[in-house]
Amino acid sequence: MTSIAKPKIVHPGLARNALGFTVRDYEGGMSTLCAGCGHDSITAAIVQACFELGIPPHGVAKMSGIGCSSKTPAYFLSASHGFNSVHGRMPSIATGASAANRGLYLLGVSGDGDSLSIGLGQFMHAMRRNLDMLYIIENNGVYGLTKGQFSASADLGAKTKKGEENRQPPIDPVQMALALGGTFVARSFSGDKEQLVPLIKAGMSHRGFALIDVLSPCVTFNDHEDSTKSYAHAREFNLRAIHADYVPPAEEIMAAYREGEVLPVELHDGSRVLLRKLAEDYDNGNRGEAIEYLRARQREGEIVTGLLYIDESHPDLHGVNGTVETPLNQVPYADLCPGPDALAALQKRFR
Amino acid sequence: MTSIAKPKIVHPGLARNALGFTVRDYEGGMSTLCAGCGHDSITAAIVQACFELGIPPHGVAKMSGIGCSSKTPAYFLSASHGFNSVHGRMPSIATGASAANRGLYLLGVSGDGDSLSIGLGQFMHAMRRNLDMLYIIENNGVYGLTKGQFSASADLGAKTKKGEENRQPPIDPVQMALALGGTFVARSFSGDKEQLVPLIKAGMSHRGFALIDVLSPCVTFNDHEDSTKSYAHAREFNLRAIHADYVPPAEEIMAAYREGEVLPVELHDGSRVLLRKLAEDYDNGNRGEAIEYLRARQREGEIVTGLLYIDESHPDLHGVNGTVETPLNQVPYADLCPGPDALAALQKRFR
Amino acid sequence: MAKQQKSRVNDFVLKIANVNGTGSASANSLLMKTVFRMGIPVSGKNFFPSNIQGLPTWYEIRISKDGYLARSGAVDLMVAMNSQTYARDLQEVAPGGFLIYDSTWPRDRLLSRPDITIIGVPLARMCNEQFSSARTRVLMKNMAYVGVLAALLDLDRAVIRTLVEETFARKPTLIDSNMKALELGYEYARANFACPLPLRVKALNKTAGHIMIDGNTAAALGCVYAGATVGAWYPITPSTSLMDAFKGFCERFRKDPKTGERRYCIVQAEDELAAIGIVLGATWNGARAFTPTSGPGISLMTEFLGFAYFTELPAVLFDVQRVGPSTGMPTRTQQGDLLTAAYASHGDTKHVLLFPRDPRECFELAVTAFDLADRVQTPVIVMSDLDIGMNDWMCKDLTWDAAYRPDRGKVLSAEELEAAKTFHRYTDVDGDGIPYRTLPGVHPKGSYFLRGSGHNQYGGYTEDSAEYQQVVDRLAKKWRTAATLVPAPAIRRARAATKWGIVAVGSCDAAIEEALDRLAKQGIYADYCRIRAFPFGKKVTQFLDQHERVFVVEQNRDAQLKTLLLAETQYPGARMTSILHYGGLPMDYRCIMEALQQAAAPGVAA
Amino acid sequence: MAKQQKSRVNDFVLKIANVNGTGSASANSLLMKTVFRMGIPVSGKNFFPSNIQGLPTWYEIRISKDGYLARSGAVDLMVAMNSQTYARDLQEVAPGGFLIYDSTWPRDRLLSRPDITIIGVPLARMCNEQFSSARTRVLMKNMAYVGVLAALLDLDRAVIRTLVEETFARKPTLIDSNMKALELGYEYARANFACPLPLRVKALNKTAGHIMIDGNTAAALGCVYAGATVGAWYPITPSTSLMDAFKGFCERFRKDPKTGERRYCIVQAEDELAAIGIVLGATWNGARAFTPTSGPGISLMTEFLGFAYFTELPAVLFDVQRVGPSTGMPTRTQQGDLLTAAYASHGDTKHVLLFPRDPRECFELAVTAFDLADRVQTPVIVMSDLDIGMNDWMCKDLTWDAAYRPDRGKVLSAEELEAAKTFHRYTDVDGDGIPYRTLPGVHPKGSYFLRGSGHNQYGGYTEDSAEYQQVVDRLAKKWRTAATLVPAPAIRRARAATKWGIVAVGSCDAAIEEALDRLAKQGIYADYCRIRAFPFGKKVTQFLDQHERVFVVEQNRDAQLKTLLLAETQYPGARMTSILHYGGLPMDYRCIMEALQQAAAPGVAA
Ligand SMILES: Cc1ncc(C[n+]2csc(CCOP(=O)(O)OP(=O)(O)O)c2C)c(N)n1
Ligand SMILES: Cc1ncc(C[n+]2csc(CCOP(=O)(O)OP(=O)(O)O)c2C)c(N)n1
Ligand code: SF4
Ligand code: SF4
Ligand SMILES: [Mg+2]
Ligand SMILES: [Mg+2]
Repeated sequence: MTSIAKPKIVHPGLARNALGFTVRDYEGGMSTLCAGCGHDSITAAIVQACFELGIPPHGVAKMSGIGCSSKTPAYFLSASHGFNSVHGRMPSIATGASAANRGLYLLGVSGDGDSLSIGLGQFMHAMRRNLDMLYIIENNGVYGLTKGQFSASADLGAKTKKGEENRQPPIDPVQMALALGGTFVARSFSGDKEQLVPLIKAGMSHRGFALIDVLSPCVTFNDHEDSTKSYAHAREFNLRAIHADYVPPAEEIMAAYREGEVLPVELHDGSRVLLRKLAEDYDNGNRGEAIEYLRARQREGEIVTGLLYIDESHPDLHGVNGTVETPLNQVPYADLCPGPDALAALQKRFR
Repeated sequence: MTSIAKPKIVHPGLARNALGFTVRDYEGGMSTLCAGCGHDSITAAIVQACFELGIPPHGVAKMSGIGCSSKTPAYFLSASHGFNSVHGRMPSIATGASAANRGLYLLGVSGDGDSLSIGLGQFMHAMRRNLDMLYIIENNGVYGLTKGQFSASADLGAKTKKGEENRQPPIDPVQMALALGGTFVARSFSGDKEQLVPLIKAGMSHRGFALIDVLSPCVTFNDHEDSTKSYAHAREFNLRAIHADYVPPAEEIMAAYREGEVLPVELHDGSRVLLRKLAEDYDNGNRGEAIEYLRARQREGEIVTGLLYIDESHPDLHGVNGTVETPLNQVPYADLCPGPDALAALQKRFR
Repeated sequence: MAKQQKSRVNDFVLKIANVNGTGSASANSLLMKTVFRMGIPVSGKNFFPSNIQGLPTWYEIRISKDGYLARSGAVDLMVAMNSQTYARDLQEVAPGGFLIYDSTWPRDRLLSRPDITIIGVPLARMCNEQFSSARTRVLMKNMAYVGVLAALLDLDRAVIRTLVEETFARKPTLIDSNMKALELGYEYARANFACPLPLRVKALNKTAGHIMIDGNTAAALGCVYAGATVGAWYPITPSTSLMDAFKGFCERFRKDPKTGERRYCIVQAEDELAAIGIVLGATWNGARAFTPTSGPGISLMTEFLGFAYFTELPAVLFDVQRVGPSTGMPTRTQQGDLLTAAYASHGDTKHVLLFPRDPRECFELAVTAFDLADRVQTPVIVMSDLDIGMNDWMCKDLTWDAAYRPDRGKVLSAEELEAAKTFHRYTDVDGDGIPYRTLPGVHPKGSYFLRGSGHNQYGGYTEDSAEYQQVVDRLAKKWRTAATLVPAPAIRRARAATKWGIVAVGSCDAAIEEALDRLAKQGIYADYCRIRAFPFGKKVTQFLDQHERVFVVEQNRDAQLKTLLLAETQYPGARMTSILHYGGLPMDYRCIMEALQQAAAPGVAA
Repeated sequence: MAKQQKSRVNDFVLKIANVNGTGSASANSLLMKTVFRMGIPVSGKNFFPSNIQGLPTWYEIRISKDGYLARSGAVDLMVAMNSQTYARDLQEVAPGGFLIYDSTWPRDRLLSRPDITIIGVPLARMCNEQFSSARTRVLMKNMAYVGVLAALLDLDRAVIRTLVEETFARKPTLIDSNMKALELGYEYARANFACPLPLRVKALNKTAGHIMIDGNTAAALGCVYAGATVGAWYPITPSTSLMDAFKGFCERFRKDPKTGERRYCIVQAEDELAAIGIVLGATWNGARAFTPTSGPGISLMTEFLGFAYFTELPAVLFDVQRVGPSTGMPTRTQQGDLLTAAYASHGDTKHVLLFPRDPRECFELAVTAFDLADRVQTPVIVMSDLDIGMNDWMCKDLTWDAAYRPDRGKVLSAEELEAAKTFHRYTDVDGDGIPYRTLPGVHPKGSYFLRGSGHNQYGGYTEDSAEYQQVVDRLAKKWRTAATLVPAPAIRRARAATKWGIVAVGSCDAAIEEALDRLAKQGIYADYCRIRAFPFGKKVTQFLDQHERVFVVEQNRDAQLKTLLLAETQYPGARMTSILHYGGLPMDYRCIMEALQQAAAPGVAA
């Protein structure tokens, strides 16, 4: 069947952003995911964040791999170009897109299977390049689309519906990112819109690779009693360690914070994130400590969320390459072709 | 040309191990690597370690990917079966070998390109499975065989011979292993046989995935002045943090150690490693701390070596699977085929 | 009421349109199983979407006293449970046919057809009145239409009850609720319509000695019986259920009675590149190992397949084909991977392929695949497809010869090595192109260095042209030997002599068999060669040469089987006519009939 | 002294046997360049090992006043610097030929041949006496034999000096030491042997308007001139030097004069799967992007190639072929990837291939490749090989038409989109099977969802047979359109009418041209069609149909080009004869001559 287009009825009263768009303008086709799937909440958060950021919808390129999670780009930003890659290879597509068209906002959506099994290599190398993109992992601990096999993010001791137990340590994208030198490392929960929306806005504005690992329950295959990726579990054990508020460029900080309570970090576009520690014992300036903290809490079953690490000082792919500001796909041919005389001159070398 | 077989002249005086083999019996074909290549020293260390361990040479299976480093299995243990896989895919071969033939000692040799670029995914997943093998990365920061391009382990600021600078953070297999839950994590230097040989012996005896990341200079493409992977650099900045002595099964600990100086760790085959701290401030019981320590030293240009982390408590692939002790390739067919009656009975289900 | 079809006992097609995730699957197989147990040949085809919940799904059941199990191409009775697709479902019903819908909600008056009978049953209302929980109501609606059909088609309710009891043996409470829902529909139909319809079933005894099984389950069983101990895979539709089944069987047959230890090891790999690598690592060590996958997986295994060909490692792959290219339509069927599988990987490479026609052959050819892989020391790919792999087919009981012993091919034992003067891995000792191999850990003399780079007949590294050529020329010779070892084609001769032949592989078979019977009635005859393996072998070339004109029937756009025939036989392309079906639904006999009728039509040049 | 060959001026083969890592490469190209600058047609083939130091390496220089640049298959003068391979090097010398060796060490008396002239020069001793450092001594030995050859072959020393000066322009001190070593050899030869030999060179003026260049460098230049901005790669022999060259040219031509910012972006990917992904991400955004690789890389790109075919993304690949299967012989040449490249990936997929015959065509066809990829919206693979890619070939100067503008194909601009009522990505508006595309960020109306899963002509997701078929049928139509757009074959007619034709691709050309000339002298005539692209197009089928018998010349074991001809044309296989050369060394004219002579021999059925 053909994908279902949602009718766009714009209520006259609907709020408009700086560009005059309503939130409707950031929505996409009707979701074909299971009712209650965590992924749909993340879709909603993305719509909200892009609306609030006031990005022109067609200024975003949305990319994904294969999986239920990777289907979601069809459900938001229908005015954006979408790229549904092959399984696990979205990071390379994003790399090419960034190389060719640095003017775009790149938004990648993936799953734990897509990014941590078949796609682990590409995921880590895109991060190593500090590719300028927001990379969201919709993490449910299973392969949803292929009906519920354990993924590499399944926790030790986690059980399938049938009671099978996972006895392999999980690959935690956040710990990997911390150890690899990721410049924007966050974790959240699909049910925590209040935390997720500002994270997405900050991630979009970060110049470099912004990772948000979002715990996103699979109601059909991994939302049962002994699941460590269920709604119930997430709600009970979500430990908000460090909250990030997003403040757009040239807007002064309204909310009154107590002295030393928040740490403002300026992003390349002039916007800021205000980091507010919720867990006093969490040290967000130290990768190793952060990892240790995550592991310790994890042993207690707790899931540490928030903007766990941020570092604006590293160059992205183009910073390293020293590329012209004009996106390469817009450099006129005349500036690319050396012409006949240069060719003639060059050939002296070959005689 | 065909590979060169080394003549085996056995000096009568040559020492013999428990099985009556001399060190010659553990050697292989003549190396075709560049004179002075670090990889050849590692080859020598492997020969020495296997001789001292007294393993029957044909009880080892040696595997590799593609690269100068991956050629080395042809230069040791000529009585062992060798498997020169395709580029970056040796871990999957090792997984299959382990699954089918748990009786073997599995020894994998790879390069930084082979394991950290094309092979990163397989490398990490083999580690996650705690595959029972010794995995040696002969790490020189470049692709030797393809003439010296930077590999993913090239350090920030490292320069090629031509003066090109690397501005991407390195992928450090040791930090990855620590964050991923690796059960035997070590680093060494090809020039430090005294440290390397016992590490190899311990790694062979460890039940589970033993990683040794060996700094192994490429004299042809990465041994110059501004290289951070040169002999000179390694010698100057090698920080031995924690030394591991290997004590074979049923041999009491001879050397006299001062009280609390050494921590003995028992391996599954009854052998022990004696951990001796050389850097007082290094905490070998804490993954996050270890990572932080490595990163801090790295910022000072120092390379932390030794048996940085060990944990014997985790099950390997077969422990998780609950496989019979008899290697699967030796289970008689009669024990595998349910026979005609079972088939007849079974089919009721399909009527 | 529309003019009735003439009575059609045990010969019609029933189709249920529904939404996936509503539990209709069990109701549908209950229907099919009932017919099967009533002794009437039946087949069911499931057309499901590539998602988990909420999209359209269809189940098509063909009831055929003559045992024709391919699709007929027509629908006689439609159960239209999905309002989303109601309009097209209505259109699909053959003139004179029937349509059942849920009359709880009014039906659009425009959506009607004068030439068919439309039967409304308030399924939702009935269930809502009888059952409380929302989920139960949804599920029971399915049982209710089964009840309606029981009345309309005259299904044996005793059989139904037994099946329900077997299904819910573990949750007896469900038995009553299901039977209750069933009765609801049954009674309503009896009360409101003339039952049974002219379209109905009548018990026969034509299913004895048969089972209903899907190809993936049968293939998994083949792997168990062949003695496979290592399975590596990465989940992908439509191959996933193969490994699920293998695990299930192993849990039952491969656990040490005393210790509970496992005599098998399944590795869920991180991707397909790893899955095939794991298989090769295992076969290198002499275990029988396999990996089930589908098109995208085969593409990812390409590099390793060439490696295995060149290093001469056994491996068994199952390519349960789906619609390509690329991700394509994962829940639709096709035979689109023939070329890729045959020549996968760069350089001069060729791979042995086997083509099962149904689940029974999935079982048999799985065993053959392991024997061939060991004997020829090369990958063998069993080319199944979604239709065979995931649909339930009626086939003869599976049988097993207790005398079977695996053919492990030329593997040298410790004793043989001890006795041998020397061992060289790649020397053609016997002149059949197949060298001897050894296994790690067996004997020092057996050691050799396996490499995908250039090697000579002694296994040594080489960059010498003559030494390299000697090895690849022997591989070509081995390929010719393989052609003598693979299963012969199944050949069906027409009742009358004919210069026409049909050539096909795999799941086209049922449709072809039916088409040939029907054509024969019209005096159109053709012999039929069902190729079961690549390389093709003498019997195939003989068949070709015996026929002036050959129709090549296959389920892909580019006539891939024809390409293989052109490449590997001398038969001229000018004498081949392609019959291509590649929309993604299982083949029906009509496209074949039409093609041959056309060719036979006067004035058409042969 | 052995009986001398008759005088052979400007027509002989010189071969240097050495050990790699000893710096002989520069000495050898100095030799070749000298001959070239003396106006004499020359070619050099480098046979090097797949390692970095210490293994045998050979350099074969053919000097041919008639401009024949393929290998001749014989060696007239061998410089045997490698004791490891001395024996076989000695054997390779043609009767009446010459061998030069380093007489510093005594030569085994057994290693001799009465029928050739053996010349001993104490190269090592001379250099050890003159130079101190070990490394210099090794290097200078090479210059010393150049000196010896200068005397024996009568090379122009002025030319040599200029070349040396150019080479070491940046390190003038090296000029003297090199010239000194050269003089050593020169003087010794003059003093001890009758110089020049009957085998010698004599200045001509047949190289004006020509250059000596390798195919990878030329292809890289083509990428620069075509306006490629994104290059993604993973290093692999023999393709690596292509990206190295591209980087070099970009550093020279693509840096903003003011800011020094780069107008290109090269990404060294983590592997080939990523490299092709990066290319597709870039072309999706409208940049011209490419990736150079070799066989193993193509195998790894298989899945993405099928994706690009189905989603209709442009991409340019260079497959610099090496010897397969698997890792094979990375430093030897072959045409073994034709089949894989043509049909890479599962499902019904076909890819456009281009076949350059030499470096000049690498330059030209690189540009064509980008235009075709954009026009047809599909991957285009330039099928080069190690012989073309890494050896220096003498070819006509490269020229560039200032009027050239890239053909970006059917890309809608913001204005066009603004004006358009609707946009549908996969609709065949013009009837040529090629739809219109849009680029991200250009205009909201242009947005569409690109997916490798089933889609309809509007770009919407589909699992519907009819919608799916409409799209793949259009792709087949697009393929037929592509056949009308690709470069036509180069056809050479024999001087006399003939029913014989030769068909080949790529680097077989030079050998074929020479063979045809020589055969013509013997009264054996054949026309010659050098295919330059796949799909083949009308001119190719016409050529086939015009000939009763066709010889298909290719460098692989399995006659892959013949297979493509069988699959894609109507020409009967029975009339094709394969001439296969696949040992890994560049083709020489002899195997072709012999095949045709045989076929022409009386009593041989045509
Ligand atoms: C090459 C390849 N292998 C396997 C598949 C089958 N497949 C589709 S989605 C998927 C896993 C998806 O898991 P995840 O990324 O966690 O997404 P989720 O459905 O859980 O959101 C797999 C294995 C495929 N599409 N392609
Ligand atoms: C699929 C594939 N891609 C590329 C290559 C080319 N290649 C051979 S070795 C190598 C890199 C080796 O680097 P590393 O593993 O560090 O080994 P080293 O030579 O440095 O010891 C590459 C890219 C290959 N053989 N196969
Ligand atoms: S299967 Fe799981 S992940 Fe997929 S849509 Fe349903 S709930 Fe979401
Ligand atoms: S190139 Fe480097 S890595 Fe390779 S053999 Fe030589 S020194 Fe060793
Ligand atoms: Mg998931
Ligand atoms: Mg390296």
